[in-house]
Amino acid sequence: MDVIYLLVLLLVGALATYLSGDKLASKVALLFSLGAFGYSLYLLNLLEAGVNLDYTAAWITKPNIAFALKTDGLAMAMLLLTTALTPMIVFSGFGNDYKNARSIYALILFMSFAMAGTFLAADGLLYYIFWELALIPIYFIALLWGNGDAEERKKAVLKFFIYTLGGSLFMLTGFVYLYLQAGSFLLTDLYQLRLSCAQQFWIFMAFFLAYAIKIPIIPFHTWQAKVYQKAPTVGTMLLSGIMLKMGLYSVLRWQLPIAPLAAKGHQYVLIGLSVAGVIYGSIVALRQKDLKKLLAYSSLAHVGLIAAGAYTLTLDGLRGAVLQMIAHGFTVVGLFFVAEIIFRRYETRLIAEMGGIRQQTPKFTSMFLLLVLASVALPSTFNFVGEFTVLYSLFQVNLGFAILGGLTIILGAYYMLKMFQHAMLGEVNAKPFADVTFNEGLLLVLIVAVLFFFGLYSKPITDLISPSIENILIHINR
Amino acid sequence: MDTTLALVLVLAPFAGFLINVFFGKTLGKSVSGTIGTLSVAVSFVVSLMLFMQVNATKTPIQIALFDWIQVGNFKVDFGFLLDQLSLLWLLFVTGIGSLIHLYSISYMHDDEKMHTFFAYLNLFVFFMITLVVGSNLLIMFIGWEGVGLCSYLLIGFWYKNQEYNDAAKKAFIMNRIGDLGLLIGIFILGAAFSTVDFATLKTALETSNSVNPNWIVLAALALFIGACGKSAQIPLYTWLPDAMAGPTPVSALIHAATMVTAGIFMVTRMNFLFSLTPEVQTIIAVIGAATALVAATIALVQNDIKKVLAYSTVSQLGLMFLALGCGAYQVAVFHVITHAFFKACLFLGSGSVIHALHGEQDMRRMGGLKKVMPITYITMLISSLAISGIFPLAGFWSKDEILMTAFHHNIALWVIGSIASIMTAFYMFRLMFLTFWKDFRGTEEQKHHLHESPKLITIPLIILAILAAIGGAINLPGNAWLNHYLAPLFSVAHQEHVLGTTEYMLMGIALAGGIIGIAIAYMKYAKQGQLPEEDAQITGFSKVLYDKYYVDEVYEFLFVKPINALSRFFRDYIETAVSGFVFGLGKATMVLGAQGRKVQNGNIGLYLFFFVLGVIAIISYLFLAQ
Amino acid sequence: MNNILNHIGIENYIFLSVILFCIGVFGVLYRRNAIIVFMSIEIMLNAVNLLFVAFSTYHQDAQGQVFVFFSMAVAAAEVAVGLAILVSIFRNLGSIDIDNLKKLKG
Amino acid sequence: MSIITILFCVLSAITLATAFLTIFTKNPIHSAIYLVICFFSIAGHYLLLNSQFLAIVHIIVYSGAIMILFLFTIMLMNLNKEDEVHKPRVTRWAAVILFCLMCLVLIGIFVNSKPIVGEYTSTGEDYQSIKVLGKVLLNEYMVPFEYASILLLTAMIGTVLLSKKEKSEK
Repeated sequence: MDVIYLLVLLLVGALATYLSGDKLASKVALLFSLGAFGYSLYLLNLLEAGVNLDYTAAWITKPNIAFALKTDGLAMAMLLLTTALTPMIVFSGFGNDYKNARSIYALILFMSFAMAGTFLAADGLLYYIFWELALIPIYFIALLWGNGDAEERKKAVLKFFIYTLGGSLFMLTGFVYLYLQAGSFLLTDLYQLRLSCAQQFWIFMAFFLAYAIKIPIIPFHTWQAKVYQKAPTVGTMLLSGIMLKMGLYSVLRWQLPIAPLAAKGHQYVLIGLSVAGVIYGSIVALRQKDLKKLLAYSSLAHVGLIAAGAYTLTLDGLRGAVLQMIAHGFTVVGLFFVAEIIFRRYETRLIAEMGGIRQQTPKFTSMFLLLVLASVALPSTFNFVGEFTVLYSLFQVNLGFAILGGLTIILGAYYMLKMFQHAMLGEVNAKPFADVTFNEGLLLVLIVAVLFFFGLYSKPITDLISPSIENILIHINR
Repeated sequence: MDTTLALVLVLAPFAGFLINVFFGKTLGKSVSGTIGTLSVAVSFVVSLMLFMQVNATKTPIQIALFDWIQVGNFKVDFGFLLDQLSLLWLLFVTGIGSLIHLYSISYMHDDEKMHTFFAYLNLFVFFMITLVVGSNLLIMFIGWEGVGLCSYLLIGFWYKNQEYNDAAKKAFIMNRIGDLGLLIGIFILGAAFSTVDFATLKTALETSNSVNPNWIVLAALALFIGACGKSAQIPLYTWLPDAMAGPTPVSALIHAATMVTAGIFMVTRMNFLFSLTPEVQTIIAVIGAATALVAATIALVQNDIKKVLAYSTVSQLGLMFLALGCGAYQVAVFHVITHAFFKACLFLGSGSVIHALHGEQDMRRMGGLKKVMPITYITMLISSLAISGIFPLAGFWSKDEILMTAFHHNIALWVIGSIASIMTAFYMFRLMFLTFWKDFRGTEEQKHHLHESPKLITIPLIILAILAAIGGAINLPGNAWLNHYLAPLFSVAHQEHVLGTTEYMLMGIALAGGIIGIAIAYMKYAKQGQLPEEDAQITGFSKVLYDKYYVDEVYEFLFVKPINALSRFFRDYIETAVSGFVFGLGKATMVLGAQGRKVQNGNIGLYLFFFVLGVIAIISYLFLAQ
Repeated sequence: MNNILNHIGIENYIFLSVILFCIGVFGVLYRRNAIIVFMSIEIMLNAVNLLFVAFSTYHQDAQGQVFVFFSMAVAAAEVAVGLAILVSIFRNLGSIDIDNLKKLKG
Repeated sequence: MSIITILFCVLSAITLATAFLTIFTKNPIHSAIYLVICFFSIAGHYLLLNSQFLAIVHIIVYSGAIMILFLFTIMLMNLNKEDEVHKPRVTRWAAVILFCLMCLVLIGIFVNSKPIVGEYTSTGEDYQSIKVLGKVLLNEYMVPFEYASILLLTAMIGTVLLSKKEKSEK
């Protein structure tokens, strides 16, 4: 029951933000999102104390849909990621003057609500509803507050919307088929299903389309770069920081345990595709002129690695994937915020128009550099823990995958440092660059602190997620 | 107690780093320099204390702090291992580190970002200590990547120059290639033995027979690739000469004395693994010898004083790997130590010269500095003699040991090593003669400002020169303290060379080789007063040497260009194509819709036709189809 | 007359109704004049009614005939409204040719 | 061949012929008149089937009310001309083909369902006198009967509303 209050809190927060008017909106949103974060910490406390937080209530009887929420360690970790990033994202918007601010902040909270619901849902249809619900706010955020030419933006956002929606429809048909087999949408019932290989294959493929587009795995990624570029930074953060993780999380929660045979049968193809995404994303990122697009492709590379980890079907792979998801969430939010900070001052996202910033703002540069280093998974950052674990799991499957996936270490360093060099170093830029404000600095420090703290001491998170991942593995290997 | 000491040892430089980062600017240059130096000196003192303890007790100190990463069937502790090897390494890392810090206070005094510089230096020492004291491969990996990072920061310290930044980036990426190798090696070992802890790994490797020997070979090879990246061996050496873009103390600290020896440290640490794989040892020896030779030939014709020293470093590192490949880990360690002394001295001396000449690094614009800079001259001379292997300086003993080992191992390796050391003597004295002898060839204004460097610069030089002179004493043939000290580490006992006729002959040949090299240099540059040609006039083979065998160009052509071209190709064509395909789906739907629209043309007659047709179809399906 | 179906046979009624119905269908398809189309629809309705009555007799059940009453009521209502619509169309367009009514298109 | 059979044949012939003529005549007035004849012949069929009441109602409703409506409308629109353009040849052929197809299908269906229909046996029971009909209609079909009245009322209102000239158009 306790979990519901969190969802209610976020929903009420969205409503309150919308009603509070443009001036107060950002503060109200921050208040509610912080409240949600605090409440999820309380939930974490309960969970650690061994309280069963799962909640199931009948909702619709025909067809048999339950309002079921499952809060195990894995869901809790993702929930914490969502509720921790939401205030940060809201806070990152403080420096901007949005038109119609109350709507955008309300949409952010609403999106947070939908994503939290996706992570918690334990009923197929409920999950599907939350999954699609999350698409609506981001569509409007990107469309209405985005940047660049309106026509082109509309095109990109519409493509994203229809593409992901189209993918999800396959998932829906998958669920309908599962319902016909199991007579219920409940996760536990679906786990009990014993499907034949062929059935699993089709279910797996239906889910795969939805997730591959959302994650995205190449070649389903074409919506990503454009939308990241066109969306306002808060939207990009929501997309890359949390929403991508919905796809990855769903792989762990729904796709693998329901159709493990298919995953095992096509493991090499799946990992190969993901690893190809790692290399492809890294290489494309090398020659990007737009900072946000570069980050988008780097994101593609990173999530490719996460997906590869998930498809190894090993304990390490799954655990590394979750760790890396969290690490990547924070890193990418930080990096996009950096892009936003530069944009606020230089009105540009083209790397060629930057350069020579370091001399003017050493503090900002240090923060940026630390984020870059986290992104290239320097040991002692959280990303390293994740990346190491994932690469190790890849190695357990095949040495070649580990080497190919490990190329991200080299290529990642290449494009990130190249970007950093051209964006920050060099002769002093003629344009003045005001030092970061207190708010901006605070946010960056927070993110960096999180990344380094868990980089040195990842045990709390590992302990949190391990039992539920082991549980999932039992279902996979049944 | 040990834990506290170890923490002090590791964290003192880190504290220095934090202080310099956050308060460096407010504290002023001298204070931040002092703090930086002191923090490293504290580490030095602590490591000295621990060294005494371990030397007396002969038992390594092991400290486990907390669980760090939990992977598969094993956990990785965050812990330290202070044994003979790591303490020895700590001694010269922190010792030379302190000297270089001291030196930098004066050297960097004119730089506006001196506190940043010290912060980076401290951070570097911190990571280096982590690398050395880590109790398992992963902790070592933290330090390993960390020193790479500091190297990146320090090479690109003058970040306004994009060429320096390129050099920094190159260093980092080259290192990362090696890092990937190291990581793969860690994976293999971790998967095979369920541990990456050095101590347990050692026992596991020595006892277990269940692991496929191919995996062990592969692991050794992967680890060696890592060592190649960090210690600048073929084919990953090109970053080190470029790394001279950084301030000179950095070159001395990182690229001569400490960081580049990490590879050797790692191989020595993992000696139990390499001893099991003779194939890999052969590869190491061959690559070491090849590197020694190639780098030495390049150094013959370089005109930039720091480039000569850089290639000399690569060459010496090659010799060390030659020793490692022959299984003589103590010898390699011995040469690491002596090399650290004289190479640090040489780099600092060259820094002193550059400082005096206000940034001039081309030896063709130097000369005659003997009179104005006597201390620099004498210290550098001692070090040059040492590196050339002249009796009885430190370099003589260590290099001789290496060559002797090579001789017993394989005569070809010995020949290559000897040629490389003759060349070493030649180019070092070419450097000395061009820099210090004859008359000054720079501008009048420079000549006017020529001066001996201040005390803070000369004191470290003197200390290092003394060490370079007497450092060989730790492992004299017959009284090999180092061998005994390190003996517990090695599973295969090291056979000391019996000093017979062959050995004395070898010593003589090595000494003669050194002298021949010096003599040629003397003839050419001191007596005849030849000067290296200007860049445009260099022709023939020396042009190939001067351009470093075009390795950079080849790499550029083989790797960088294709990757960038691929990137452009992906960006411009594949991305558009895939995107076009997705949009194509949308367009196809649109076209279908447009066609469908034509059916809905508003003609009621047509609708009626279809209606009736539909009715016929439905009723015939319902009633006739059965 | 009670046993009329002994003389004629239900098949004949069926054939008659079917042909009549098809004539109605044919008229709907064939003509452009909306009024004639309406008339064709009436023919179809009557064909059905006739069959109802025939089967009502056949089964000796009154319900078939009752249904015809309802059918008539509906037909009456339909014609009234339909013709009103036609009048209104005619007023606006000056024609009741169904091929001219092309506004309803995508 | 009994008199009844002859009667049936004649009536059927008239029904079909007039139905055809309704469709083929160019002048709408003539069409309407043929339709009236058609309805009368159908009424004759009803009489033949001994449903007198239905026949009368049929004549009143169809030939009386509906046909008058048609005629009025035709007059109102001044359509008593033979100016209608034929549909294209293709359309007409398609109409003929569909006509045949429909006939075939429907006849096929009824032939197929012959076994279900079974044999006719007369019991001589009264089932279609006005009395019986009235009972059935007002007992079993009371509610639909009321609905029909509402339907007619609505149709009336709708018709009035539709055919009223709009005031705003001035």
